[in-house]
Parts: sequence; structure tokens; C-alpha cells
Amino acid sequence: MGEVNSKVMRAKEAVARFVQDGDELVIGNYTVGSCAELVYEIIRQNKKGFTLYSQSGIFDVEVLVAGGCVDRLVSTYVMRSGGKKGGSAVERALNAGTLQIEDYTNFDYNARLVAGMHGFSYMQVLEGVMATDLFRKRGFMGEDKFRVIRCPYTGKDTVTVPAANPDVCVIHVQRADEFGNAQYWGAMGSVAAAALASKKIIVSCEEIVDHEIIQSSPHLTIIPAYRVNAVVEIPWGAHPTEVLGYYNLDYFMYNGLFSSAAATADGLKEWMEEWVYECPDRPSYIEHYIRKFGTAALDEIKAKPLYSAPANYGSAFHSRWDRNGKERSMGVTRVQLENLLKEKGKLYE
Amino acid sequence: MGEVNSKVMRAKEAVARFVQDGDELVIGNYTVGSCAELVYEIIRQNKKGFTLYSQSGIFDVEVLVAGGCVDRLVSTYVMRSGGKKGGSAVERALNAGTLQIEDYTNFDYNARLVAGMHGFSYMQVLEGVMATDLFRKRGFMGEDKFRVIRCPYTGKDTVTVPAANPDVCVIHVQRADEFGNAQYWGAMGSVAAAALASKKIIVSCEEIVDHEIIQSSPHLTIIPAYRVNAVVEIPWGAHPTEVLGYYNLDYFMYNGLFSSAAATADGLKEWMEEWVYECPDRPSYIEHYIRKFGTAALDEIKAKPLYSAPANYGSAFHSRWDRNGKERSMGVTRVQLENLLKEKGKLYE
Amino acid sequence: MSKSYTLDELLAIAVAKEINDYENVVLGVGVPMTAGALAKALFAPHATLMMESGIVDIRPLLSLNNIADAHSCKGFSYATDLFSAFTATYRGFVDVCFLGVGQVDKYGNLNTTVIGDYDKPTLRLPGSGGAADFISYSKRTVLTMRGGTFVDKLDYLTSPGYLEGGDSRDKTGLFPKGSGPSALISTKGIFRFDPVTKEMYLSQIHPGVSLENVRKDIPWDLKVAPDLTETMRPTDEEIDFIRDFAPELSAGRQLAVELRAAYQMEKSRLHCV
Amino acid sequence: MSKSYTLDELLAIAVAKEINDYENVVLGVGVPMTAGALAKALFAPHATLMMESGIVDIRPLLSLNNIADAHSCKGFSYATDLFSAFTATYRGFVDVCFLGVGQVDKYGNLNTTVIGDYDKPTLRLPGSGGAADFISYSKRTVLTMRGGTFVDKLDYLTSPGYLEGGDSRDKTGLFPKGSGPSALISTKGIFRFDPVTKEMYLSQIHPGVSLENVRKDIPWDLKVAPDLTETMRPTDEEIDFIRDFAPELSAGRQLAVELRAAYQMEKSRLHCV
Repeated sequence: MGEVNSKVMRAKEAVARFVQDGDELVIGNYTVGSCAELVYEIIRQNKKGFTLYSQSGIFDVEVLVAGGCVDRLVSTYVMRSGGKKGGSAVERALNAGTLQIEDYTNFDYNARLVAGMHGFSYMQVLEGVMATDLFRKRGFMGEDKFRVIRCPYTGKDTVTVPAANPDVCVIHVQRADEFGNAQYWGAMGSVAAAALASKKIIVSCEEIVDHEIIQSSPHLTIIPAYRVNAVVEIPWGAHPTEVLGYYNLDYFMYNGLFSSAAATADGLKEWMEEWVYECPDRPSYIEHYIRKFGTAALDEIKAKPLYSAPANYGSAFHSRWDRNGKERSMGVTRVQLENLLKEKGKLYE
Repeated sequence: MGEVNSKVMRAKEAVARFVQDGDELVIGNYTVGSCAELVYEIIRQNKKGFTLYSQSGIFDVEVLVAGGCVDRLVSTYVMRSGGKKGGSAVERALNAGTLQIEDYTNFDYNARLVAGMHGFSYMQVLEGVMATDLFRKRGFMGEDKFRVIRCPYTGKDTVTVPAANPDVCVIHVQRADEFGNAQYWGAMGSVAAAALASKKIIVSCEEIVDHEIIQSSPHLTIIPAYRVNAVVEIPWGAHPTEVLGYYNLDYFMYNGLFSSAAATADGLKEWMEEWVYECPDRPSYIEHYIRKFGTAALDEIKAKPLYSAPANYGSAFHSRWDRNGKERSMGVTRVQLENLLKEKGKLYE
Repeated sequence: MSKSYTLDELLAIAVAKEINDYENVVLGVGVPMTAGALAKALFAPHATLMMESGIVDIRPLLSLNNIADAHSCKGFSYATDLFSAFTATYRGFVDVCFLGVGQVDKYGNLNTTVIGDYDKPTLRLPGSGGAADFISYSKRTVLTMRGGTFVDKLDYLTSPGYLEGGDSRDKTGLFPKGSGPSALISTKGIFRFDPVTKEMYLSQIHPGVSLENVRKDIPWDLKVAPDLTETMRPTDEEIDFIRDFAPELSAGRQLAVELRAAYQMEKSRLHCV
Repeated sequence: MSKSYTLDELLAIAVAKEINDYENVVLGVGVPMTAGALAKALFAPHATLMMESGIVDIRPLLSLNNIADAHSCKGFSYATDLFSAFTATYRGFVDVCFLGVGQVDKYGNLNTTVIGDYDKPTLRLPGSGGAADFISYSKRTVLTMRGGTFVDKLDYLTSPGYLEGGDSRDKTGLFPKGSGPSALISTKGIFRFDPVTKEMYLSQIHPGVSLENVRKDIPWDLKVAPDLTETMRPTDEEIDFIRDFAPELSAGRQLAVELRAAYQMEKSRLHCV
């Protein structure tokens, strides 16, 4: 599992060490609970030239594009602030010619990561897409966006997409241990595939918990320790988005301040100046937020407990030896066994 | 989710209604915690002519083959009792010419069900198998056992297996609700794929629990209610195999009595007479066991508790209206809102 | 004398009635989710509500912020992933899904990707999301329309309806027989599709809406059912449910935006340094 | 004067030493699991032990009944499925795996499927299970041998070693470079594979075993390392660990069977009606 504790670090170090200019970067989160602070740190470090993968491009894609980090975007959904009259950083960058886009359906996008996760070079997708402009209109991927092959059993045409194995995944989860075992629950979306398809993984979490907590609930682990390069504990790390069991979406900040700002280039620039560039890390960001809006605004969205019913992982015993010192299946004590081995000439000096 | 309670029934009814002679039948469980009682009931009802799928053929495959239920077996692993000098029902049936077998690797077998689960007609598998007799030696599936196609991106040969969609899956899990939501934890193996690939699903469980228990721990659910045809509550339903959190393997019964018996045809017949045919249901089986060996033998293998740490599924609130009766984002009360709508002429009579 | 209602409320209630009890229903946010919650609460208690984010069998207690919003309910029955949610649809396990409309043509084909040129868009819309795959494989698809546009020709075909009409959808061999849009529901009426030509026609008109008012949005010569009926007016129970569950839908887009802006200003002022 | 040991214990301890700290290790039941537990407890504390059943990062407390036996430990870190466990191996995330031997030839090819005719078997063995895929894609594979047989020609090739030797494995293009069996460990010695010819040779011999004794099991002219060494005798700590963890392994197959039969008889008698 790597050197003990060597994976626990701050966002600054994690991004500096594991994110490179020109990377294929994937946002692991799906629609909810985005890895806001990791994204902000990438912008602050002025990383550039990404091919960005995002299942559902929400504010995270908007700020990365507005921050000038993204050359190419692979997505299925981009946000637009302020309705028809509003706008989006993606739209503005497309019109400025600084961004290329490749549009997939939710399934097709995810299938590329599922293929990558499993080490396959392609994955079959749902053939209905062949009737659409998603199939006909090729962006920077050209012919490779989709290719058609014949099913060797039915003889029917099968549409495929090529595997994606991004260089690095950034992802925010509820909890992790110091070794990197990352636990996430709620809407699973494509979260595990995005992380596991990637070559490097930076995990931020609301809490680093004892390894024993993880071991008691392995069904919540979506990334095993051995795949993780960095673990960063960042309370409120997804704000203004939500984390199930921790806090709700900050409607005021997200649908209010951010959305109003993002409709125009200047608005978004100003918003990012205040909330991204001038807050060197998450504690500063939260301090700024509280200074400006008070603690009540955060208190209001803190989750109340609603705990899962436990699953029993218990066993009848954890030793081959019963309470009388007898081996459970053979009925002999350790001494009796050793004597028998000696008697039968099985022991070598 | 189907009519309330209509899915809860006894094993006798579930097998009679949903298992047909000549079916493709899949044992959902993988190595541990087999659906012993459902298998016994199938044998008692003298169902015949199955193509049986089993990821790891353990005692469940042995008794189904010895019971004369199976014409064809698709598997990756069969058991053998008594070592080289012993034998197995599978070996005896092969030699008698009453059974055909198709050997896959663990992955290839599972890949057929994963393809079926997703509605694909084939799934790519790991090409190393091409160097083996698993690939070269074809059983009753002939050319369809494996087919080779070319990856449309890399141009490399890809080996594929055809999808499997068995007619019915029998499976034992820890707990389910009355609607059929089935929860299973421990070694996941190929359990979910076996169930979800199948056309019908019979779930037996140690306990039927309240729907609220399921809803609090959705990450443990491996089969959603809408896929399930029958839910059967069968405490000790996997005995002599184990169920994590409920009981351990009954070494005495399994590695002792059963294995000694299964080495020979007569031995196995006698064992099945006593433990399968003469016990009309699971309560009778357990009563017989206790009468013969006492309660201590079962008490000894009952699991002690080792509970998962809870996950918090909580939210900050569950109403759009705050404690002052104001809508959380708009800051108006219900009455204020209705008045505004009226004022603005938005209301139609 | 029963309660008066808004057109958005009428829309959501009409959409809810497209859900039958015991069905598997894929919802999106906004009108569909509110309609689904209403149906589950009032007349389809055994429907299984699910979303492509993999949350299955939810009973939402307040309107959702997004399609992955498990904060809106107290747990759910099954946490699957997006890949499996779509392949379950592909296998035919979804009875009905709901899609919002950007541009729509007379055969129920949809554009939610772009207005104008793809590379230099006049208006970049969200994209497909799950829409193209859901309308391909759900047994039925209901289109919901609050702000969209009827057009003769889409700028981009995101989600396949009946393509060129007639048997052209079936003839591709790409879709399950009988799938495709079953209705389009707007704030003015309910449109259905001719069984043979697959052309959209007006099947029901909402109370107080004139035929001319419907026709003025539609660039082709809209066909109207010979037995055109009027949509039933909602019950008090239905209206109350929506006002409790999704008051922003009742407010309508413009009023909601105004109220929110004002409330946010007020909140900011209270704390501003 | 340190403890005396059995040959099975020596075997398990030698196998354990093939595991390096920080490695990802796929184990099977029997000798490999005991060796893995020993390694994790005594000299590879950061190794991640996993099994194809999808239980990852286990610290077993007693010998396992099967490859899916989560009863043997107090929880584990990650519950994946079989499909993903194998594709993780395919992608190169498994450093070392361990396979038991039915028949083995001089190039480390294995048969665990059938002795005699496939359709009318003299001896039907278990089959591949995970073996064929693990030896294909694990970075290293260690073969463990308690009851198997060295043969000139396998009755069935279940799991690919170095095929016809030399570069024949690499030339297929099916396997990662450098993969394949790295050692075969029996109760008599440790065999490794010539870097060029890929033929198995004796690298280490266990204390008290003669070269003739090794050779009598092997139908071909076994090559022996010029610098043949003797396996280190186990420490008391190692022996004690195995006797506590897997006393049935210490007992050896025959004695274990006898003791179990006797104990079961005794238990049955106590309760029999």
C-alpha cells in the first residue's frame, strides 16, 4: 500500500507533484460533490493545456475553462448560466476558438472510461446513437470518436468507443484512510470508472478516518489504496457543491453568486478572483466566506445524521484453536499435534 | 415494484413456478454461501434437463448432477472429494456419458454473464487464453465458445465470449425486503452478474427485513426489487456453506460427512437420501441435523457481531420550507407566494 | 370551487399522469422529477423512480437540485452505477422516461446541443446527457416543454424521435419496436404522434388555451385530433403537493429568479463586511 | 537449537519469501494463503493480499476455507467483483500470484483440468478457476507443488507457462513481457527458469533432501544450478506462525485426514440418535 503516511499531503503538493501541463485530466465526480478545492488549486497553479474529461460539466468545467487551463473538452453536458440570455465559459471559449469539444452521450462517455478501467482498448455502446449528430459530427477525435464493428455471434453492427485512460483523476469523497482507500456513497454515477481508468489519482476527502473504519465497511470503498497517489483531507472540499452526509448544495453561493457571475466573462473573472485566486487554500476560502456571509449560511446546510443500518461482517471465531486449546477440526492440542508429528517421523531438524 | 408481498413465498412454490425442465439455470452464489435449500428443492421437485452455469462448482453442482438434473455444465472449477483416489459426481457423469461440460476460465465464464447483464451480445476477454486448451478444446458450444475479432482502434486480435442470459438464477443472500431488494456483502465474486443476467431470479435470504433497512444501506443491494420474481426467507438456507455475519462453514458436515460421501456414487446417493430427499424443507433439515448432532454443532458456527461503521446518508433538511415557513431560496411563505401569483395574473381558475 | 393553478403546475400534473402504477420510471430534474414525485405520492405508489446517476427507488421529499441529488430523500433502495443504469434501459427494463426539449421537430426529434453552428455556437445548450440513449431504449418517452422551440429543421439532432417519420425509426433496426416519443406536454397542451405517419398532433388542449395560441409557436401546419379534448383541471390535492414539493416550479421561472435575487441580496446585506 | 519442522511447513515458508514488501499479491487457498499470511505478519507488512473473489487487503487470522472466505479476517479494505479483480491483473496491478500444480512440464505449463481423455476422464481435476488468467498477466507467478506431477507432455494445457520455451511465450504477443512463472516450490526444493531457454532448473534444495530424491520425480534430465544452494532452515517464529495459523498444513494431508475422521466420529457418536 505504499509507504505509510507518504500519501497524505496538502492540495498544493498533490497538484504540484501529480498534475502536469498538457495532461489528460478527468474530474472524477459526477454532477454532485465536485472536487472544488482540487480544481481551484489546479487553476491557482496555472496548469495549462489539458484535455479535460468531465461526465457532467458543471461549475468545475466552467472555472477550468475560464482559467485558461483547457484546450480540449470531452463531455456530455455543459452548464449555462442565466438561461438563453446568459452564457457559459465553454460557449465563449468555443467562439473564441480557444477550446475544442467532443460531445458524447452520458453512456458513451462513461463507456470510454469503463473500457480504460478494465484495460480494454474499446467498449461497445448503444447503437441508437448512430441515428444522431453525436455520431455523425466528429470533433478533434475524428474517425476514432466512434467505430463500428460486427458482432462475431449475431453478425449485427456494434458501435464502439475507444478506451480513455486519463493521466490523472481528481476526485472528492466522503472519507479515506491514510493509505488511500477512498469511500464514497450516494449517486455512484461514473465516479469509480473515472478514477480507476486513470494513471494517477488524487483523492480529497471530508475526513481521513482510521483504517479500521474502512475495513469494517469495504463495500463503500471505490478506490483501493494501491491505486491512489495522494490523499488530501479537505473539510468543505466540495463547497459550493454537496457531499451526502456532510452538507447540502450551497444554493446561495452556487445558483446565486456563481451562476449570476458566470453568465458573462467579466462576471466570472471577478468571481474567480475573489473565490479562487485570492484564497490560497480551503481554510482561507471558508474563512473568507464566513467573514462575508456569517457562519449561519454554512450551519444551515450541514447534514443531519441518517445512518445506514449496519451489516454484520462477523464470523463465529478467528482462530483455528477452540477455547480448550483444541484444533477445531482435528480435536488435538498444539502439543498433541507436535508429538504426533514427531512420532510419525515428520519433523526435520 | 410488483404487488406488495406477492413475491414472498416458500421455496416449494418459488421453484415450482419459476424453474422449468430444460432451463438454463445459474447458481448465483460464488464459492461461498451457496443457495443450498433452493438447490435441494429443485432436486426434490425432480427438475431435469438443465444447462447449469456455476462459477465455482462446489457441493451444489455435485448434488444437482448426482440428482440427475443436469445435461450440460458450464463452469470453471469442479470439486473432487477424497483427492486422487476419490471422485466426483461430475467425473462419474462425464464417464457415463450423461453430462457434457464446457470449461472456461473464471474470467471468461463471468464475462459471459457480464455481457448478458448489460444486454450486449458478446464481451471481450483476456487474450492469454488463446495459448491454452481452454481455447482450443471446444465442448457443446463449438465455435461459439470463443470467437476472435479485430479491435477497431488498435487492429489487434481480441478474443470474445458470447453473452449468457440464463432462464433463471437461484441465489442466497443475507437479507432482502418483501419487495425483493436483495442485499449481499462479503466476497462479491460474480454474484450480481449471475443474477442480473438472468431472465428470472429467485432470492432466498437469511432474513426478510424492513424496507427502511434496505433504504438506509443501498450500497449493499445487489439486485433491485423490480428484477426479482420470488423472495424466500430461509434461515440457515446456505448450510452447510457459510453466510458472512450469520454462520461459518459447517466443516463437520461439509468437509466431513458430505466430502466422505461424495467420493463414491453410492455414498453420495445415501447422503442425498438423508439430507435432501427425506427433508421436505429447511426446517425439517435443521431439525434432523439437531436431532442427530445436537444444537451445539450449530451454535458453534453462529457468527458473532462485527458491524460495519455507518455511512451517513443524511441531508440538512427534507423540505423546501424552513422553520419559519419561508421557502429556502425565495424567502417567501406559501401564502405570500400564492398572493404574488394572483397579483401577477399567473393563476387560472 | 377548487383552487386556481399556474400553467407550469398544470404541465407538471399532466406529465405525472403519464406514469402508471408499477412502472419503472427514469426522471430528470425540474418538471419530470416533480411529476414523478407527485405520481408516486398520489396515484402510482408502486412505481420505481430512478435516475441515470444510479439512485434507484427514491421517494423524493423536496425538489431535486440535480439528477444525482440523494439529499432529496431519506435513502433509496439500490445504488447502481451509470453504466448499469443505461444498460438496464437498453435491456428494456425502463417503462417510461422524460426528456426536456430545446428544439423539437414534427417527428419528435430533439436538439439539446447547439443553436447555430456547432463549432461557433450562437447558443451552446447542455448537450445530450442521457437523453439520446433514453429515448432510444425506454419503452416510452415523454417530452416536456417549458422553454423550447418547435422547428422545421433541427440545428443538430441530439436525440432520435421518429427520424423522418413513418417507419423510418423502425427501419434503422437500431431501436426496440414501439419505442420513441409517446407524448409532448407543454404549458399549452398535450401532443401525441400519429401511429402511421409518426407526425405530432395536438391531442389535448389545456383549459383556457386557444388553438391559435398553440399554433403560433409551430412553424408547420399542425394537425389536431378530431376528438380534441380539454385537459382535466388539477385537483386541490395535486396543486398542494406541487406547491409544497417544488414551490419554485409554481412560482414560474421569472418570479423565482426575481424572488431569489432579492432574497440573496437581503441575506448578503445582513452579513456583508 | 531451533525447532524442527515439517516439509510442508518448509514449503510454505519458502513460498512466503517470494513476496516482497509493498507488493500486490493474489493468493489461493492452502499453501499460498498460509504463505501470504506469514509474509504479511512477519516480513511484508505493507503487502496487499487479495483474492479473485474480490476481497482486497485482507489480514487473515486463520487458514481460509476457500478463496472467498471473508470469515477468516476482521473486515477488509475493498470489495470489488471478480470481473474487476481480473481486469486489474490484466492492467498490470498484480505483482505476484501463486498457483497450485496438477501436472507441470519443463517450461512451467500447467494442467489442472483433466488426466486422461477430456470427455472420458481418468481423473477430472478442478479446472482453470483463475489460474490461466493469472499466470497470463501477473508480473510473476509462483507455482506451489505438494501433490502434483512433473510430466514430459501435459494431458491438457490449462495455464500457459513458457509454452515451448525460449521466446515462444513472448512471440505469441499475448502476454506482458517478463511475465510467466518465476519459481516452482515443492517440498523438495525451489526451481527457477533459465532466462534464455525458459527451462526449469533446480535452484535451491531443501535441507536433508538429496539430488537423486529430487530427480526421481522428474521425467526429463533436470538441469541444476551450478551454484545450487540449500534452502535456509525456518526460524522458530516462522514455524510457530504456521502451526497457529494453519495447523492442518503442519499436520500434513494424511495425518489431518486421519485426525479429522476420528474427531468427527467422536463428535457424531456423542450426539447420534
